[in-house]
Amino acid sequence: MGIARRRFDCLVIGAGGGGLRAALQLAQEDLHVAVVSKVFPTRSHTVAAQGGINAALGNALPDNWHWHMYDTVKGSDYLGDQDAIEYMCRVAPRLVIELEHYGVPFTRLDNGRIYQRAFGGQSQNFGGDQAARTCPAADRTGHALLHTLYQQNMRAQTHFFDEYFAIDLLRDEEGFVVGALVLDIESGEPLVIEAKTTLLATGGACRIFRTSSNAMINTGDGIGMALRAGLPAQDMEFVQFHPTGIAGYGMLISEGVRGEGGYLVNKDGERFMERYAPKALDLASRDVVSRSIAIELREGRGCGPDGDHVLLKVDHLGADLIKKRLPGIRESAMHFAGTDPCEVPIPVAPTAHYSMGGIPTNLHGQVVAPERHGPEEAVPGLYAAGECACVSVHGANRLGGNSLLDIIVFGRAAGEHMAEYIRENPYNRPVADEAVDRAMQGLSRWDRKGDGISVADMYDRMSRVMEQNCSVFRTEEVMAEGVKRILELEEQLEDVRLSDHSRTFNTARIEALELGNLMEVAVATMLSAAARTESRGAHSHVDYPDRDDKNWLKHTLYLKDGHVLDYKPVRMRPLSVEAFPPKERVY
Amino acid sequence: MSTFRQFSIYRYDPDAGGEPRMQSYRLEIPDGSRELMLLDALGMLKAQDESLAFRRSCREGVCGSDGMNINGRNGLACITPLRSIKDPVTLRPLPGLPVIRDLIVDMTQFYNQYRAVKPWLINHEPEPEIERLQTPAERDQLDGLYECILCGCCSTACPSFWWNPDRFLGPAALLQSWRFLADSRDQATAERLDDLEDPYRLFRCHTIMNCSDVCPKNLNPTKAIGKIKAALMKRVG
Amino acid sequence: MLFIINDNAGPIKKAFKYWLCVDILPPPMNAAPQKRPVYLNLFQIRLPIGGMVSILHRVTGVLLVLALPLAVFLLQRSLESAAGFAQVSAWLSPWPVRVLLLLLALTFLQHLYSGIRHLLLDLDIGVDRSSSRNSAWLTLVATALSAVALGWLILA
Amino acid sequence: MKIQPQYIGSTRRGLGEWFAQRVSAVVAAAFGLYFLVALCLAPPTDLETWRAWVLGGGMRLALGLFFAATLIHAWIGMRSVFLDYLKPMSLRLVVSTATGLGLAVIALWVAALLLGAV
Repeated sequence: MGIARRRFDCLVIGAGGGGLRAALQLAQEDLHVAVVSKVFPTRSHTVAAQGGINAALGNALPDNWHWHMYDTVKGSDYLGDQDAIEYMCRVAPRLVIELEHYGVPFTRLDNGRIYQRAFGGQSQNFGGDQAARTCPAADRTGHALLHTLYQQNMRAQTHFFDEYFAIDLLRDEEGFVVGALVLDIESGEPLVIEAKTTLLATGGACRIFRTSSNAMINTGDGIGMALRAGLPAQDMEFVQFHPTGIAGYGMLISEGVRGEGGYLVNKDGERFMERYAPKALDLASRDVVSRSIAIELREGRGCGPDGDHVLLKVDHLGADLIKKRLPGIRESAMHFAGTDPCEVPIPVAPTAHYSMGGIPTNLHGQVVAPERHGPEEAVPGLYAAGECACVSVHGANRLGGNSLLDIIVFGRAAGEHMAEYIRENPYNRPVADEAVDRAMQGLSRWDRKGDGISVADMYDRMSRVMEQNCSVFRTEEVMAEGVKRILELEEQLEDVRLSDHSRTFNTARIEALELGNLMEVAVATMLSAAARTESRGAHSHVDYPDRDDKNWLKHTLYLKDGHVLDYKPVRMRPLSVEAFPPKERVY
Repeated sequence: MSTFRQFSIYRYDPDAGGEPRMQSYRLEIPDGSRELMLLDALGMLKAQDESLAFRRSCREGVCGSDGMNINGRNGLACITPLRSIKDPVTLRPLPGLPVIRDLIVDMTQFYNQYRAVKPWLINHEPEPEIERLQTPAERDQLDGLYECILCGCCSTACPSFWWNPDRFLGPAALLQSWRFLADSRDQATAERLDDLEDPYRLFRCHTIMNCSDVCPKNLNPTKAIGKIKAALMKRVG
Repeated sequence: MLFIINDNAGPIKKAFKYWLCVDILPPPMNAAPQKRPVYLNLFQIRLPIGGMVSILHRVTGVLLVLALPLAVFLLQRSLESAAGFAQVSAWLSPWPVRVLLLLLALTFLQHLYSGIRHLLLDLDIGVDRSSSRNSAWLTLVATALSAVALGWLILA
Repeated sequence: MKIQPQYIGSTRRGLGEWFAQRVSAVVAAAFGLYFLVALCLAPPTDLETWRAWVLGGGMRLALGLFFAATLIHAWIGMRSVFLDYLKPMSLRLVVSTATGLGLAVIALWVAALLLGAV
């Protein structure tokens, strides 16, 4: 076999916020780190995060991490694991300060501290007044954060494999993950990267939907790789639809817009959130606002000739504030809606935004799978962090501002634990040729010639099924049809052919590999969703409109082999404080 | 009834051999489709011809992947409305950088320039428990600087970069240099200025302003470079 | 390498390096030169107006340097003697020469106007997209107006 | 200790030249404009008035300054042009040497003219 091999201590797959934070931690520990990214790191989707990162700093209004924890548990519709949530909310203030020290240009208060804005689902005193917990850098927080982390990694001399696509994980016979097979996109040559520990930080997968706020690179590669390695995907039915995507395009309009005082109106000019969430209004949790918009549209109160959107009004905030605090939003609205939000409301509709589900991990970022004894058993050598992972801190619905926090907290935690793991397992385990050969099949499969369905066509079919059969509102019948259709498509994936077999920078081949991953995620999502006969958080089942804690307060685990669904309990016990037992969720 | 648009696109595939050439495409725009961006059109062309290669990611103008030369002018395909450009839509790679394939250029040099200005915060003092305090006015100094998306449109529109790509740092890197010089938390001012005072790295800039003219994020590298020069002058006395 | 001169080089080497505009050359930033095409066709790249004016500034600058010996020669001849003065006057009187003289004056003025623009930009005046475009056009308009005024003066 | 590549190339020379280029520009521009306008508005009619104007004390000094500024400006400007366009070092050496010598000759010539011709 002529495949080149490189050997590192740690392999980080994905160079978004999670991957870079972990890599920085590892590089600071003087470990030999390789970061593989299919795009140049600053092109990762973290760059598009807008509103901010949550931490109970209490700079603007009184706050403490325990309130943050309460809001997160409640926001998750009680499906979040409370130990992980406690950990995240506790370390948040320290890690945000650390980011500031790294150079993130946060917006400031007059006293020189970080400005904090109100975001959806935030309260003081366990459900009291609106809190202000989200630390922004204008409305380009993700950009500021990702660039800063990349800069710090340059300083720490992390080794980057830019524009390398990870094809599959390599496992040895004892189940250790020993590296990955990657593809140098530029040359078209495969490469084996051997590592003592591997971190998946490949981001979300909302590209399974046609209308999505996600970058075109968000194709669930890590989840696909984990599934093919025989590992489960957890809670895949929970996909967050962000209430405010630009109508017709799906680009995100940050919740920060509503945090700064913007609000939604229907075609009658009515501020309809007054009816759905009398207290929190437009800052209710995202699932609630998205559902409210969807109801407005369904009942014919949408705007525009097709009645397919509502309006987000901001002009009353004044041009100065908009230009200062929301410049990126203004730019986006001008590009895509063609109007200046300082004068005209922005047309918005819900857009697929975030995968709450993903590869199951514990709060150290270790991937856990029910392989031998129990669902919390760590897979040796494998970690996951960020949107591709499911810790689970977001449960059934993520709060705005918690995603950037998630990647920082668990990217760092994973990095720390990986370093510890390497101290105990100081040698690279051998990588067998058979494992490499198996992984190579995933690549060489695309060398097949002849007629067949094109990648673009197949993507189109798949994303339509997901949009039609697995969207904001789900019914038994629609999902049953969705299951049938998506499984058909999964079979037809065999018939998809590439027409371009060139080597150098063959983006068609990359898209084909991505399609494979998307299909894994789509099947997992569809099957997990069809099985859950309750409504919880983002999973809104019309035939079962209520939450069913008796039967469904549990995580879904989906396994690729035989399309098996399994379940495991939610970790209701926090680390040090009292648990928050489930109760009715009103905003 | 649908409309048609004409494209002429720079094609180069090293595997196929031969020289770069321009290829014509005709694209049918279905009626009733929403306002299309150039990147949407490229996606539609790629569905017809898989071999057409270009970079893209966020498709909303924040990641900087799809910088290209559009009808002679650098820009991002994802935020260029198709309506705003004349037929035939002529697409070429960013000027002055080696072409890997079609519209994809090798940006190694551009990234190295970025790296050369040490684009990270340097502060020698012990870390405080809380934030390094910064007033809103001090923070305002970073506006128009930190937003750079590293798309390369500015540097590859700069004649000084064309002629001295290996020695002149180019507008993007210099903008980032000023981003850190202007940061009230950064303490490496002297070192940064020392690094720049050289006939090539900074002073190849002749205030041509092509960079500011093309920046898709409306940033102004020329202004930043001017401020670096002013800081150098001030240091002398 | 002949041209790599480090900081403790002697005065001769330093002078040499100054002369050549080569400094102690750092290793080229792009270490792996590959056989790849580069798109850099100046006729296909659309230069902004500021870029055009900047090129014009360069071209006129070089022309002025080339005209410098001629100017010194004419100055010297005209100051030398009555005959010299008469001769220079005679050389400069036919209208084709006057047209050339006008062009030279315009070359100087273009260089001057765009130079003033550059100096203002250096002083952080008009360094935004629209002002710099406007000021670039303004230098061209000013040159055109000067052509009319000077043409009237020199040719009439 | 390994020398960081960023430090190797700096001659600490860019600023001085950049500044000289601008100062000389202002001097040359001011006088050049004055000279041009004066010549156009009142072209000299005979040798005597011409000599009296050009070689008058103030004017002679001004002319000297003008040529000094112009030559400095030209030298920096031309070198800048060579630096951009002339890539082979040998060619750059020949052309910049020729230009330098040419400008030096002009400098001597002007000096002789202004100092010698009483």
